Amino acid sequence: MSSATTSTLDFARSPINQSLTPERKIELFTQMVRIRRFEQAALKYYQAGRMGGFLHLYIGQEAVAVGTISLAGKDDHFITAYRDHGHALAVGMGMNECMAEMYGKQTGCSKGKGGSMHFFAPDKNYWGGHGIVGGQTPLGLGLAYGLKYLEKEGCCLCYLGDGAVNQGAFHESLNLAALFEIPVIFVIENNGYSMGTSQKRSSAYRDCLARRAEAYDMEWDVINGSDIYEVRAKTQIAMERAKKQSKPTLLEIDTYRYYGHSVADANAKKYRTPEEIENYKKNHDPISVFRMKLIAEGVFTEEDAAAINKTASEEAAAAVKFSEESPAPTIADISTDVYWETDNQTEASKIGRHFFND
Amino acid sequence: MSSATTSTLDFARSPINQSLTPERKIELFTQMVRIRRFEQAALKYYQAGRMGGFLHLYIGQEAVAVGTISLAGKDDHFITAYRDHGHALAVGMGMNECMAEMYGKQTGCSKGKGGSMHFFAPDKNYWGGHGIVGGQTPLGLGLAYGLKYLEKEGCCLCYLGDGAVNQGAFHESLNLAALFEIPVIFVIENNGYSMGTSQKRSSAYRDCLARRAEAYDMEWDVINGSDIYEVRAKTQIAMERAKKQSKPTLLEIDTYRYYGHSVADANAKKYRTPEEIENYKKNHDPISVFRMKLIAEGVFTEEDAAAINKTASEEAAAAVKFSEESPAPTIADISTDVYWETDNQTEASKIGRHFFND
Amino acid sequence: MSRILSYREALREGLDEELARDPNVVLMGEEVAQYNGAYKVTEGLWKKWGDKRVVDTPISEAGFIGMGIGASMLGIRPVMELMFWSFHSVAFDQLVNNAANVRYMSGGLANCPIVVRGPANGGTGVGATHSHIPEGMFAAFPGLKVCAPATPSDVKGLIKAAIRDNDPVYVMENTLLYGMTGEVPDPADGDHVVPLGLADIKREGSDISIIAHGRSVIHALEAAETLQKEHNINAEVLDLRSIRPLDQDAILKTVKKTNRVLLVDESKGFGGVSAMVSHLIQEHAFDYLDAPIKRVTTIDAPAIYSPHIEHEQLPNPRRIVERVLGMA
Amino acid sequence: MSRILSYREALREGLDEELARDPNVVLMGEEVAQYNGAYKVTEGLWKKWGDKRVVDTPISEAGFIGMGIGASMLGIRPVMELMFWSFHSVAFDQLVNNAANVRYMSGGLANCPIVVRGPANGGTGVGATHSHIPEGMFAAFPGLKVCAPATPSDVKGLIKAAIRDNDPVYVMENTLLYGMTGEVPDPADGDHVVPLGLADIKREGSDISIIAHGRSVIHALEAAETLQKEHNINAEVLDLRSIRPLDQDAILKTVKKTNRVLLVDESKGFGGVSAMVSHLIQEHAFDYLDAPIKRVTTIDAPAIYSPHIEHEQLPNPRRIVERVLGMA
Ligand SMILES: Cc1ncc(C[n+]2csc(CCOP(=O)(O)OP(=O)(O)O)c2C)c(N)n1
Ligand SMILES: Cc1ncc(C[n+]2csc(CCOP(=O)(O)OP(=O)(O)O)c2C)c(N)n1
Ligand SMILES: [Mg+2]
Ligand SMILES: [Mg+2]
Repeated sequence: MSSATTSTLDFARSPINQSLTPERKIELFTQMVRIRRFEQAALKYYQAGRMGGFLHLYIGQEAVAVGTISLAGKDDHFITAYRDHGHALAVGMGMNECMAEMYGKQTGCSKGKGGSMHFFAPDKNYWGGHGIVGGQTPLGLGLAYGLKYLEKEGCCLCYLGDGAVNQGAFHESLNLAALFEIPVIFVIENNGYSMGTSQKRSSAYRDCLARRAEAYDMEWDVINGSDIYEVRAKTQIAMERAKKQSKPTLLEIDTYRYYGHSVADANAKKYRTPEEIENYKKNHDPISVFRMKLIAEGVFTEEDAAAINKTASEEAAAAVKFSEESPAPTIADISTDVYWETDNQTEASKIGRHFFND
Repeated sequence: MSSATTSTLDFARSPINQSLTPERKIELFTQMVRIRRFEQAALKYYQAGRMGGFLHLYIGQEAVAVGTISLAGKDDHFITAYRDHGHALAVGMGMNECMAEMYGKQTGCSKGKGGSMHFFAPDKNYWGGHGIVGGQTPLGLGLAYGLKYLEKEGCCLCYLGDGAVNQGAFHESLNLAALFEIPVIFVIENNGYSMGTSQKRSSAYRDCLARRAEAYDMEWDVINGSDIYEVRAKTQIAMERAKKQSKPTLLEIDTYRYYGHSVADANAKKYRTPEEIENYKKNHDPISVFRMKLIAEGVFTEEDAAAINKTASEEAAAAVKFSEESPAPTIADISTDVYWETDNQTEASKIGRHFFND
Repeated sequence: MSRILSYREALREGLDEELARDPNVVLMGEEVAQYNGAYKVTEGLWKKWGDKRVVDTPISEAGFIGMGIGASMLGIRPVMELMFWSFHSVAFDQLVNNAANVRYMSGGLANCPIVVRGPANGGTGVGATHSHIPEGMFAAFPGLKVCAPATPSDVKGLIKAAIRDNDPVYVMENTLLYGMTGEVPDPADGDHVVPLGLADIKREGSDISIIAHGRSVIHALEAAETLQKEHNINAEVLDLRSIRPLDQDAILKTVKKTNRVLLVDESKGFGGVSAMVSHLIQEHAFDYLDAPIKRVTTIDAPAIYSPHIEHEQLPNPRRIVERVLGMA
Repeated sequence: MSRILSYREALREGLDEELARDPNVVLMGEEVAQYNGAYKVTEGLWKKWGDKRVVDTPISEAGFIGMGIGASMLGIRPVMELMFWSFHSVAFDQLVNNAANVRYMSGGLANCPIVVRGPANGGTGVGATHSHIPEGMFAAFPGLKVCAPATPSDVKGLIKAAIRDNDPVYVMENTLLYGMTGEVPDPADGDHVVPLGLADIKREGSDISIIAHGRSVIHALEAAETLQKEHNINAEVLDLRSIRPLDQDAILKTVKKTNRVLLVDESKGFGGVSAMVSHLIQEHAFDYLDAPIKRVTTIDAPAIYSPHIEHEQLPNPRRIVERVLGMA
């Protein structure tokens, strides 16, 4: 399928969504809510000065990470940019190690060395969290290359932003993916802006960004990111293509971020109109949309949803407590995790000077 | 025009070619012949060990440089990769300074500092000669940006190879060109191979490489590079678009190189069949094709053509003599042309240590 | 008369003055125009100078920096912002091949009066990929010039010198200095230009020379006060300001005066500006050294994120004081 | 029993043995497979090992090196050829951010056992953009390892060590050495692996230590013969082999033996491996130095093309001899 299918289809009825049990639907809803509550807690304590660096919130985009990752089997892998909390929770990372990472604590998923932009969980097939715009795209290609090399029936979902499509490394990755028939799916999470720059001011394109795939004779599709059913239905096609035919796809998922580029973005309300933000929140919020659907489907009630919300808030609060109480890294910790060989005190690590401290 | 027009059209009848005087036609023919004779002389003396480094011959591609550059007005600029001799002679550089450059002599166009890959003549709007594949494409964009900034009615023709299209910098340049409406024309000289790799083995594409322009909503065209009339007719449209509408174009000119990637390419006859090479020489050689046309048009005779050939060979031989007799750079020459300020002995150049020699 | 300005304001004033002086000066970069700059350095300049002179770019560092280099060959004077100097990694070819070599490879026919500027520092909790300290790395490429101003006055003076220079100049600022204030000469008293290649003694002293650049100068000055007050050690602080051209005379002069040297450098231990300065000192002032040259550098690992410990990875006043005391 | 092999053959033998040892080893790069390698290092390996193990790539260094890094995180052992190490400039982000930092930023959860190899040298008439000498630059990034073998035996031993190492290792070869021959141990006598981090005294001497790496070692050895024969100076030549990890002990040992040091380094004068080694020597062997440490580096300009003078820009035996004599 090489053109955007119209959104009047009811994706709830596509087989991949039909196969969802009520429990699983509630699970997906819960994941989205957990992401939001987690980030709201992070926002609060970031603003209270408990964290350093940047905080790029995923709020508004939850259906993308949850919807796509919900399709994954045991050999499917994920990698994204710095806006990485949603994917982290969706792959199954705990709030504790994620929150503690932002707190810069030893108990963080990256021991406080990576921060908000660098969540990793290789045991859950999650390869980060990367700060250089577009820099993760060759890595995602490589993960998929590795899967094919190892003859696993799996694919890699590699996420990037609408601004990242103008990095050269991404273009090189697209060509390589198509040429070598690599089971990678590049997912453009199009939230309309790269920092303060709208899609129109950063990209030249015909119709949509995903169509750039045609330059490489690659399949593509455009997805409404506020409907998790649509996200799942269309992404599943791409994943099948990857796993059965070893062919890449470029997906563009339209979404929106409620907050600024990062919490430090003082202009968040200058380059976008309040109406635009309000409209998305009111009419396209992926959690509200899904909640309504699940209520209409009779999967749960408004009260159930509220309870899920509450539990998620409590979980986030507990993660904050865990993080507050966790120990900070020491000066000695600065020097570990640089080399595998020195960390593992191998023979090789004992030969020659590895570190150059005064 | 966004699709390849078929080659059955007679481009001799397009207005831009109709307007050519017989003298001018002979001039164009002469330029093509001069390029070939120049390079054959270079090949001979390269093989005799009189030059260093690489020698990338343009032979077979002459109609591209001569045809495109023949359209240029005073504010049109040019930049290309390392296969740069043809463009150099076409913009009006002398055989002497070009040959001497390859000989690494002080009298070379770049004083023997650049070599075969780095011919420059800014006074003739020729900005090199660049060795890093694709690296010249942002520079070409920048030259055109400069023309627009200075409000000149001019454009930049930026040449690259079919292998270079897979460099990220080129893709970034395409997006910027379309987004900022820059009067640049990227000319893919598609000779079918990047070193030993065929187009099919290096690029994923739909129909042709130029169609990648659609990814950026940019105009494109495909041109038969063995017919200088077609080269001129179609390139002229792109140049008009650049100059009148300040819009970029991506052109793909199909051509062929007779020799290996460089003279050091020992495999030149392994990755291509002898038949393929012979077919091009026999049926598509741009000089033969043009010679036939000019004879058929009654512009000149076979004998005239032979005389032009002879004169060009003599000119090349004289350039060899000039180069052989020219002085080599000295050790002191190594340290000039690094900084404008030190070369010009300005006040600024007298403050602080600029060079770090032992 | 001088005024108190922040580093950011002084830098902006320098840019503004150069925009006024030369119609070919154009500022470019991500978010520099409508957004007023990620770090607000260019605030108000788009409004004042308009679309032609202050230009927002997509996230295509190789593309737009190369574009600036190409335009500079035609006489445009682009001043390109890298939102972080760390993003040099995606534009490296343009920065070290095209800008540095085009003059040479053309035998002097083409030249490249471009300025690339932005913050180059650690210490802001942005982790390994965003905290590179590349001034020594770029200074190693002949054809390039590099400076790293530490004060509001110097950043204004050096950005103006950089823009007027006819060679590529890479100006390394520091996000942690943007808010720092200091005296800056009044424009009414004349054009304030600090030439490239001129170091500055920021504190006179007699017992030891602390040589630094960028934010390390500020640390060195603080350490010098502590050394004076608590340990009766009178340190001289030399601010290199410019890395290439380098003020070797000033370096040797202070070494010959104090006979002891501590180099402070935000680079990692392997290499950096300090390794080069160390080599030059031992080569040219061997007999004046009473003790080995020592350094304070960033602890040799990728930049750690954790705000609890990040400042300990970097040079800081405490580490400088301890090192000086260890040299006694 | 050892055999006489060329540097190229020894390197290829090392690659071939590792392809045989570990099915996850895969060679990749431009023209490495069907074309047999631009410099014929991989000749015959595609024929022997097939499409899966020896892979031709498009001219997309950032893309394919990043791809190798990604694959390495899953346990593949990619050995990537850069046709010239100079092309690092278009893949710099992948080389210094992704490869060097992924382990650190993940708190040790991910690692990157990749090898990037290819020639890194001047002297072949290919001009400024193709003649970079980046070993010091990459060694400055913690997380990376760098070596620069000078002989057939060392290149075989080091490439094998590099492939087995679980960290990213960048192997810097030299086009002008590919044809050089030398003794290489017979595989029948056991696995020939030269550990990273171990320097090698290539010539014993007592009057001065010449410390070098890569092709400069060959120049140093030639110079040492001249010094012995014509000037009765007995020079010791230490080949660093590995730049990071660095054999500091071996460096200090030879310095303490001879008390005089000349560093030979194909880098330009600002920085390079030699500035770092100089700093370490003065720091750790200050009292053993009878004279300032001197260097022979490449004349500080972009690489000149002219074959008439190019070798004079580079370190060469004559320049080394002259510098040693100047130190007397
Ligand atoms: C190479 C590079 N350039 C610039 C930046 C600074 N930067 C970080 S995020 C960002 C905007 C990216 O926007 P987009 O790709 O749309 O992702 P989003 O933030 O919307 O998720 C910029 C400019 C960077 N991190 N890396
Ligand atoms: C970044 C970079 N990678 C690799 C090379 C080596 N190289 C030089 S030319 C070339 C092939 C380019 O082919 P193409 O773009 O088709 O141009 P052509 O030689 O056919 O004119 C390669 C791989 C280089 N110079 N720069
Ligand atoms: Mg976005
Ligand atoms: Mg080609």
